[in-house]
Amino acid sequence: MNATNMLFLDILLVIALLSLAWATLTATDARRSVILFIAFGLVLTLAWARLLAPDVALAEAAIGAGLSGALLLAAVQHHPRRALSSERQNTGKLANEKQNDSNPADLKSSVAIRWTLTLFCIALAFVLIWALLQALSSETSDTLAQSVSANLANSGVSNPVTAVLLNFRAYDTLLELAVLLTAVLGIFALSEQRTGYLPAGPVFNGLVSWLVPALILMAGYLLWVGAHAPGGAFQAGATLAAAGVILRLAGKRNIGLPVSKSYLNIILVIGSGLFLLVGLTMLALGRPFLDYPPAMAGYLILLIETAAMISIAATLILAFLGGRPRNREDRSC
Amino acid sequence: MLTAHWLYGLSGCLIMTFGLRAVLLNDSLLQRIIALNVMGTGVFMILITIAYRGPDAAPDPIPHALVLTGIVVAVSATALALTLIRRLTEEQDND
Amino acid sequence: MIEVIAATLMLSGLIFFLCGSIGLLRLPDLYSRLHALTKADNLGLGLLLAGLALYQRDLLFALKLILIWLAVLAASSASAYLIAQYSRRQDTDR
Amino acid sequence: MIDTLIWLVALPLASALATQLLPRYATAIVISTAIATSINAAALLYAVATHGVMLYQIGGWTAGLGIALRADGLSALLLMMAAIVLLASSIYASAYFNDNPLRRRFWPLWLLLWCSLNALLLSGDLFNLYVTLELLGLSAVALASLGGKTAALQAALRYLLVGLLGSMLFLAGVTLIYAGYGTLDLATLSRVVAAGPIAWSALALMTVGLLLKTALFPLHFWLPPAHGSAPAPVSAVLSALVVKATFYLVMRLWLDIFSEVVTPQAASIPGVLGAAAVLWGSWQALRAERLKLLAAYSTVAQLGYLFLFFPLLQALPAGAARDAAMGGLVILALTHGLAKSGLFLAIGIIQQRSGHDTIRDLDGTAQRLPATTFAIALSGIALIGLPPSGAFLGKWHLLAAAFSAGQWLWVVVIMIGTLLAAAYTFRVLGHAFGQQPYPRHPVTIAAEEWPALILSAFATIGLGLAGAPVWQLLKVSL
Repeated sequence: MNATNMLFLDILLVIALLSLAWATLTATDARRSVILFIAFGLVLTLAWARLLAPDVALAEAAIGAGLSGALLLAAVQHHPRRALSSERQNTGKLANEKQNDSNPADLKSSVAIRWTLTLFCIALAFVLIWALLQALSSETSDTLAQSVSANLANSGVSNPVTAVLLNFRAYDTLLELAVLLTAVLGIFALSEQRTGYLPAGPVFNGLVSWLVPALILMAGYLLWVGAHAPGGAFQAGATLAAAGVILRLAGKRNIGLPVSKSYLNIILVIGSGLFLLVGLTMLALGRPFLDYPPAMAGYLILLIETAAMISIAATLILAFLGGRPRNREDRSC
Repeated sequence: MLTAHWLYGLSGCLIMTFGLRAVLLNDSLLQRIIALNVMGTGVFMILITIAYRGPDAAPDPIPHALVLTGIVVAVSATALALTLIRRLTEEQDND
Repeated sequence: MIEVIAATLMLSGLIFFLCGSIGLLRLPDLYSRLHALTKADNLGLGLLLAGLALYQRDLLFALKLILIWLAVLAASSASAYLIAQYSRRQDTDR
Repeated sequence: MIDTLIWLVALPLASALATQLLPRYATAIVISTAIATSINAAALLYAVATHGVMLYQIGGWTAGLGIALRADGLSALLLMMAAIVLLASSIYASAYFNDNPLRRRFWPLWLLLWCSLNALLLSGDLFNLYVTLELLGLSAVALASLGGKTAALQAALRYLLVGLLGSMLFLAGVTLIYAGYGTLDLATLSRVVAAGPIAWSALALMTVGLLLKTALFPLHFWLPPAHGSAPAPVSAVLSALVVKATFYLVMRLWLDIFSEVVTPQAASIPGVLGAAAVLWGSWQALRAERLKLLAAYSTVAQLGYLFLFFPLLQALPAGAARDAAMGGLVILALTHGLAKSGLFLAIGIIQQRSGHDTIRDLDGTAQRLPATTFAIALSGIALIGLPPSGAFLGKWHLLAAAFSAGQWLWVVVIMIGTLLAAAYTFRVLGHAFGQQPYPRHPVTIAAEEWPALILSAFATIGLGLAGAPVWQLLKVSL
């Protein structure tokens, strides 16, 4: 594609993104906001692909637009009226709970505050753009990207993004799995899962019966291919979770998660647990934490990613269920 | 500096500030959470833009990895926030 | 010659897309909108992909495109059915 | 020996997973982890004092390509304080949640919080800091909402949204840094950063994000409800450690990495906001009707004192006077951490025993719970800053720095704040010592009362009388 065509595409994408973002944020109805947000995520996927970030594009499609969208849609679906209610109304219920502090919700109604904050945001936008243009036009040294490619051979994988995620900056990824675990434990502490959906009719069942195996196959492929091409544990885990979400929507019970509490705990913990175990094993072998021997690195990374995929998928499905699984079987609502 | 840097960098900044404004001013809890996600997307866009090195050069993989981490962290936080909202509305219905 | 055929196919695909979008915006109720959207877009996508496959002249690439088309067909017909069914259930409840 | 650094993160994380898998043995796992991590923190403190700055390169990659953990005097001291507070609070929590079914939900999140605190204090990488901030924020929110009713959930939700906004602003700053300097490593950054639009706007974004999480006035609105409605051990840790962790980052950025970039005008902003926080927080604490809210507002005020140091440290030239002021700042932060956690634990006992924490109805508490009342009195001494508490030393050096920098305005603020702190402490004690003949054993619930007492005593006597090593340790800096 020549430069003019590319420019045309860029302008089109940017305009679509900006107007979708604006429409998402200014929609008066929460449901409309959610749908626009999903559309925004899908267009964003194109932009990432255009900027040569296919790993991110995959993740955005599966997690950013896909699962976040499903979570948000489920939230408006189950509380259509309340989800729309403002925080101001909610705090109104707490009139007996006397708060000495000035409530920011009261302030928000004032026009002056609205305008001050808007002007502040405009100013911030200018400052951001100014600083960013300064940064982009200054000739920054490319040392980090160079040292990534210089060390790629020792990392055990040939996809540089996977190398950064699971080798050079593996510690970030370990903590990120801990973040996922924290979120799901917080969700467990808060509530039980929602009641299920109606059992699906024949058409939907037909779709499910070939879509779910296809998604599982695709997850396995994404996991394996992540070593040398776009893909990896997060995209694969999100794809598996999507299969779970579809099963859930079709009214299937248990959606592939174990019923026993201790098996479920193992599935949730295995991602961060195995990662940590590999790291500590290196320590026991007299190497630094998470310093894989180059000959083993490829296998260890695949092992870690497989465990991570399982935990990620389980976490995302449980987030969609909205709480710890009930002991009783689902009754449809 | 490439044209793509201009276009996408600028829109990243704008999307982030749009999001910030909505986080500060929107009344609906759900829409605030969406706004936080949009704001995050703006930041991710800036990161992906600075990773871009032109159509023929390999992009810097580090920002890509950072954005992947950021996306997962964002979905975790969104899930927790949505469950909190749900639990809150249940409690209020019980009151 | 092949390029002309490819271009014609793609262009006609785009026309179908245009019709589908106009239908989505202009038609009065949900069922007719669904009708316009899924029928016209599925055909439009098929033509567009056929054009692209011809343009590239690569068998593996063409196979991938066909796979994409089939996946979209299945997904869009199933989801159109589900949307319509949901809407009909809402209507009869009322 | 250098593995101490990674074990400080890995052990709490491993135990968090273990408590999730084996809830039956959770208490034993937590207590042994707490003891081991405290010993680890002490070992790190010793190592920093004897060998200087500690560095650990994860995965064996050089910092920049990989992520490095670093510890200097400041981070080692804060890690030690976190370990002491968390060890005491863990013992307390094992009694507090004794037969509560929430226990099995509580322990894994508690250890994840500890893991994130240690990871944050040790991290030497900007993006890794963002991940630790999110881990800290999510675990803190999950703990604060534990078993809560409407008010607690509402507070937790607002806490979560504010936290997410804060970390997103922080991440925006990190992005600008990477765009401008091509590095995320803190040590490299402090060498290459230069005054200019990139550094200024990145610092501004990161600081606003962190101040939102540190609850500096006027960004403190979320703190009193969140800290006031969480379970007692959680409140203790939120007030003593979680806001301190983000404060530590502000300190690290302003006084260390960006110290060349910060101008006197910029440094006076946190000073002014800190002054407002001291006055507003103390005043609200004086007016609070519930003990927990009083403690939470007192946290707002005490954080204000810490920010008063910023313009002074900026104005003082490097040398003995600045080092002394720096030590004062750290010792004030440490004292507040210990005292406030002791206070929240003690309040938790009162709340459990009498079913409420309304200050007006505290009469007779001194007779019923003498050890607890003593703990409140001791932490009160530390909050006011009376000798021999560590806060006395801290404020002394704050005043000295204000005099030598010729910035007299801060002196007035410190005086008023101290008077208000005295007023709200004596208001509580006045009610607690109200006449009601009801003599009992001095200590009634050992596992809950001893931790509170020890923390408060540490704040008042330990840090005050044996604070000298703090200055020694702070000489070891990155």
